Amino acid sequence: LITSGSFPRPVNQTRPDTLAWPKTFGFGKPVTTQQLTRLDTDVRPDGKGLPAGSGTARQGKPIYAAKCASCHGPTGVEGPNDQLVIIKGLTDPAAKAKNKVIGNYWPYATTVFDYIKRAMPFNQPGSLSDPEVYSLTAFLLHANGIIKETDVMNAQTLPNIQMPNRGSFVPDDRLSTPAVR
Amino acid sequence: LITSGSFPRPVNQTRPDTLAWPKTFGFGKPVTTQQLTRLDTDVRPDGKGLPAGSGTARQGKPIYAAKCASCHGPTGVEGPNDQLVIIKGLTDPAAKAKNKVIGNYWPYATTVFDYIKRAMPFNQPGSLSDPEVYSLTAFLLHANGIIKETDVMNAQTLPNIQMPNRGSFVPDDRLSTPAVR
Amino acid sequence: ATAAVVLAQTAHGKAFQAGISRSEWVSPEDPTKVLGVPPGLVGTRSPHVRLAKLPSEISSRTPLQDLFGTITPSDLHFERHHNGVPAIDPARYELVIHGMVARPTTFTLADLKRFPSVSRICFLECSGNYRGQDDGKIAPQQICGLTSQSEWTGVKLSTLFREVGVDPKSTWFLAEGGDSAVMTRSIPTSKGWEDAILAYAQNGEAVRPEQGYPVRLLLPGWEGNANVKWLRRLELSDQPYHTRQETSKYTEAIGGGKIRQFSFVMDARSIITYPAYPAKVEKGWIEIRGIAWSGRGKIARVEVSVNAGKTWQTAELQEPVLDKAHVVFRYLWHWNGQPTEIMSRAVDETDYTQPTLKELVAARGGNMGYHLNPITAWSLQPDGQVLFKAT
Amino acid sequence: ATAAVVLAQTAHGKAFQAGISRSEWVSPEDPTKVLGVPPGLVGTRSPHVRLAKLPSEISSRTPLQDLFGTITPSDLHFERHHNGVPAIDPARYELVIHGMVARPTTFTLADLKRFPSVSRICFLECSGNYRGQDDGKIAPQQICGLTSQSEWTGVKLSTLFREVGVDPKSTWFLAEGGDSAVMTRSIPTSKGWEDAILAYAQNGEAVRPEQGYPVRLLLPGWEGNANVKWLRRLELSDQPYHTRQETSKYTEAIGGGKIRQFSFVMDARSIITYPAYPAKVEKGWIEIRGIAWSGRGKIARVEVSVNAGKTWQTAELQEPVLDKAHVVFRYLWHWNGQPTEIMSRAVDETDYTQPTLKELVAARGGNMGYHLNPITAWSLQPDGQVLFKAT
Ligand code: HEC
Ligand code: HEC
Ligand SMILES: [Ca+2]
Ligand SMILES: [Ca+2]
Ligand SMILES: [Ca+2]
Ligand SMILES: [Ca+2]
Ligand SMILES: [Ca+2]
Ligand SMILES: [Ca+2]
Ligand SMILES: [Co+2]
Ligand SMILES: [Co+2]
Repeated sequence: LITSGSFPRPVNQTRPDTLAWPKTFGFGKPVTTQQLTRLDTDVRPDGKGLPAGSGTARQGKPIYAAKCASCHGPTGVEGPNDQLVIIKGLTDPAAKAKNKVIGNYWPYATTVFDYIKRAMPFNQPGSLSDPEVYSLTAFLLHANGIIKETDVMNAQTLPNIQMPNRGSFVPDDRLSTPAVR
Repeated sequence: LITSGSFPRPVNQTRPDTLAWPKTFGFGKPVTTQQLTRLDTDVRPDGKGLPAGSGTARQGKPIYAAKCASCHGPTGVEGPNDQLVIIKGLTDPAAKAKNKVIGNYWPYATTVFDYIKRAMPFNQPGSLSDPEVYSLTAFLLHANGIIKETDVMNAQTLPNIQMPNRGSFVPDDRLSTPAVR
Repeated sequence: ATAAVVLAQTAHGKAFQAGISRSEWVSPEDPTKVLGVPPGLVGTRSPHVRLAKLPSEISSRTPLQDLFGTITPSDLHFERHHNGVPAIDPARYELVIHGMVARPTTFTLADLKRFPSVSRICFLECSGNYRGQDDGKIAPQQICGLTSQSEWTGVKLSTLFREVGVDPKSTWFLAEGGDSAVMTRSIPTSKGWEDAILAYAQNGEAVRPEQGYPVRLLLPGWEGNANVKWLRRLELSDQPYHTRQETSKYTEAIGGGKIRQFSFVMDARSIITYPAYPAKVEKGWIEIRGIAWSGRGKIARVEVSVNAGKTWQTAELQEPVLDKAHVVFRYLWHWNGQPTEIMSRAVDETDYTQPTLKELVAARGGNMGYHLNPITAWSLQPDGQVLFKAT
Repeated sequence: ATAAVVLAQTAHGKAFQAGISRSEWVSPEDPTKVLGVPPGLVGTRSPHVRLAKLPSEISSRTPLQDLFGTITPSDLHFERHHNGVPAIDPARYELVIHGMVARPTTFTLADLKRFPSVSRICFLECSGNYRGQDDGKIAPQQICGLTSQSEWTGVKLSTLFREVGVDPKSTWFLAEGGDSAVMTRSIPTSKGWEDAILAYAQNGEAVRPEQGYPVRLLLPGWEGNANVKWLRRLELSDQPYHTRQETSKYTEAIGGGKIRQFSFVMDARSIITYPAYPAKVEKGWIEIRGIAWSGRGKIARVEVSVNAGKTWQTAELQEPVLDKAHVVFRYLWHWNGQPTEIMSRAVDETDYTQPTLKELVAARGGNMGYHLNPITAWSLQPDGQVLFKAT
């Protein structure tokens, strides 16, 4: 599992060449609340950053049909763009190996919200309201068999979703050795 | 005076990285006589490279008027392009310092032939016949007070012209020392 | 030389005035007899030199087989972006640094340029940089053209960390782009203290739009995607964000049901760029040439085999051998015209040795994916054709 | 992602298909809300970045004050040519080597590329590279923009000397260009054995037409004019030819009626490129930046004065410090807003120290001319203007 301990915690090192520097150069201006309201929209797995609002898969269904289906297919598997929903009952090993989507690959449900909000729809990025993003997130989680159609997704519930594949992710183990890994 | 001894005579060094190389790689083809006839038109101060043919200042005068005067002026001093002939009787030191032309600056007369043949007229480079170049060379040497109007310039006479400024040229003396020179 | 210039302008005035492309000029039979083009505002390529990236829908590849030395011309630097190249107005550009910092600060482009600066030559490489093809008819550009090298100039991220007072407890930061993917990656704060750069210049001039104009994150040796372009925000944190790029993408199955995440470093790699498809060669002396690089540090040596991997010889490396940089290698060889396979393998200063594809896939439990850096073999045919062969 | 691309092509199809210049695009208010430009064939500069050489009738100068790091973008490399840039067809290109050689040989461009190759980063500089101006309103581009730096690749001339069997008695060779000046210079054969290169590539790609396409002579550290471009012929000899370029031009009066000839090496030099005219500065912390170089070898150190030459401090040099190459120096300084003069001087590994203009002219018997490498001072005005001042 990836933890913050997976990477070395850096000491706030002082570079030798900075010893003669002033404490600060004073270039730049303090960040304003307005700037952060506009820019700081990211969402962490612990839910930090999730906005107000909520949505359900049922509410997400018509939004998906109107704004997403043209690229991802009516049920999220047909494309032409990225497959979003698990294809069930695959037997061919090659097809199974490629069947890596939200429901069986993504470690955190918060990522679905974060990504849709920042980048989708591809041709109208940044155009969705927060309730729309909650609803679409709920829709995709439901379509992937993670939640029920009526489960309400909001800042409290979304971080609590347990994604089935989360335990598979491990930190990088290559650098302690010259071995091929 | 510049002599071949002014620069270190190199030993035909063998680079260490070439020890395992074949004697020759064999890329390229032998040079043909036709190629050298076309390309090897340079002229050395000792006269090597001077072609057959000849000319006098008197013969050069109309050629100069027709092909050169438009850029270098009717008498070679008016421009608009490079001054070719000494301006006599200058008193202003700044003007005198800039009055550096064939007759008072160039160390070898062969250079006049070589350069006109390869590069002039500027707008029709490479268009002159060898007798024309001999004639123009004679014309400019005469205009600069070096030879008589009827002196014949050819492969024998041109290398023997003594240019007044030749003794002023010295080899580079900077590199034996970190001093500013 | 006024008259000369008047004449020159008669012939070439348009080029001189308007910077007309040299491609509109035809080479004369004897160029020594035609007055040339006068000095200009911006130079051009010879119309006889045709160089281009190879674009797909999502990336564009550097023509490695057509290049020399180690610097990639900026207009041939590989591209990989997720929602296209944004057109950013530098006057409106701002970089915000906030989160676990004492002084949340917003910097203009001019602010960033006032800080102490640094330049370094290093490579960038997309961690999805491998492609094979069964008929062997692929060039280095297709195989691994998602790597390029520039001299980057900018401000050390550690300088800005110091300026804003990064909390010593911060372990990760989020880097966010101003493109329409609003690209985000979580980066260990330690890399920021170590050698990360906010680059505003590339090969002497402003960073090109395709490479992140006006400012990109540069993480020497780390996978391209993490080097966030069009950088607009850094948020210092005590945990990673698990963004889409670092979960759904840029993670790789390594066997036993495990998926490797945050695999930043690019392993050592090399490729012979000459002779390579589509070049044809003659028997006789051939200088085998290529590039080698490692995200772990310096290349220690490159070994070349001319007998399908049976024996290996050490190639010559072009100095200076820089840290986390493409280095040119060469090996002089006499080909007797018999079919054979030639290949190169890089060894870096950590002793990591570039593997074959089989070794790599075996080490990853049979999986392909990101971070594939296999030895590339070239099969020399009796007719001089040079075909790719997977190892 | 076919559909996405269809959409992208609707918006940007022309750019994708025709490589349309980015300068035709307008920066949107919020670039995160507009799908960007898809991957392309050849990159472009941002329309907000305006970079150009400064052409005169006979040369064109590199905008040193606008550049970063040490590599000059090839299209901004300075130009100096005598009868214009020829348009040479590489298929018809031939290099002839003859004279005092055992095997007079003609090489095609392909032949030259087959030989063992070499790459190196080094500067070029015209020995006429100095200009002052009384009102001080000139930028580094005007003062000394006739220097640029590239990574050059080609074949060592010594490799070809070996191939054709140069007579050990040869002391000079003639280098001849294929332009309409049929430019010629006499070069000591020792330089050919030492480190001369016939370069066919520059910054990763073919040498640009303005820099000698397809092949130029490269004499690291030696005055630009001797680095004959569009090279078509080398004739080995036992004496110099005294061509027009090395007699009428590129010679300098040094006092006592003497004229220095064959003064090839470029002496050590530096210039502060920031702050420099036309930049304006504010009081406070300023990173003084510039480049230094020497034709004699490596830069040992650069010293900076911020009090009109009264005292000097050692600047930081950006690694790697290469032989006969531009190196970046930096000096962090707090300006109190009072008028002062700042300046830099380069010291190279031979202990040669860059002089003032007065020292230089005095050493040459009062003469100006070629090889002027004086310290350049910048006078900081109370209003932040930065004006050139001759030393
Ligand atoms: C115009 C085409 C288009 C539309 C409309 C569109 N998408 Fe996408 N979508 C894409 C493309 C292309 C990608 C892949 C982007 C990349 O590779 O970075 C993508 C990726 C995604 C992903 C990530 C898939 C993965 O496995 O990483 C999600 C989730 C997603 N889209 C959801 C949506 C939702 C929800 C909507 C509607 C609100 C939507 N998309 C509308 C084209 C589209
Ligand atoms: C169209 C203009 C033009 C014409 C016509 C022309 N020249 Fe020139 N000439 C020039 C220019 C320009 C230069 C300087 C070239 C350079 O700087 O390399 C020059 C340089 C020279 C020089 C070298 C001067 C020096 O001091 O280095 C000589 C000699 C010369 N020309 C002779 C001639 C002769 C002889 C002719 C006629 C056959 C001729 N020129 C016709 C433009 C012209
Ligand atoms: Ca946040
Ligand atoms: Ca000759
Ligand atoms: Ca041009
Ligand atoms: Ca990775
Ligand atoms: Ca483009
Ligand atoms: Ca000189
Ligand atoms: Co003029
Ligand atoms: Co597709």
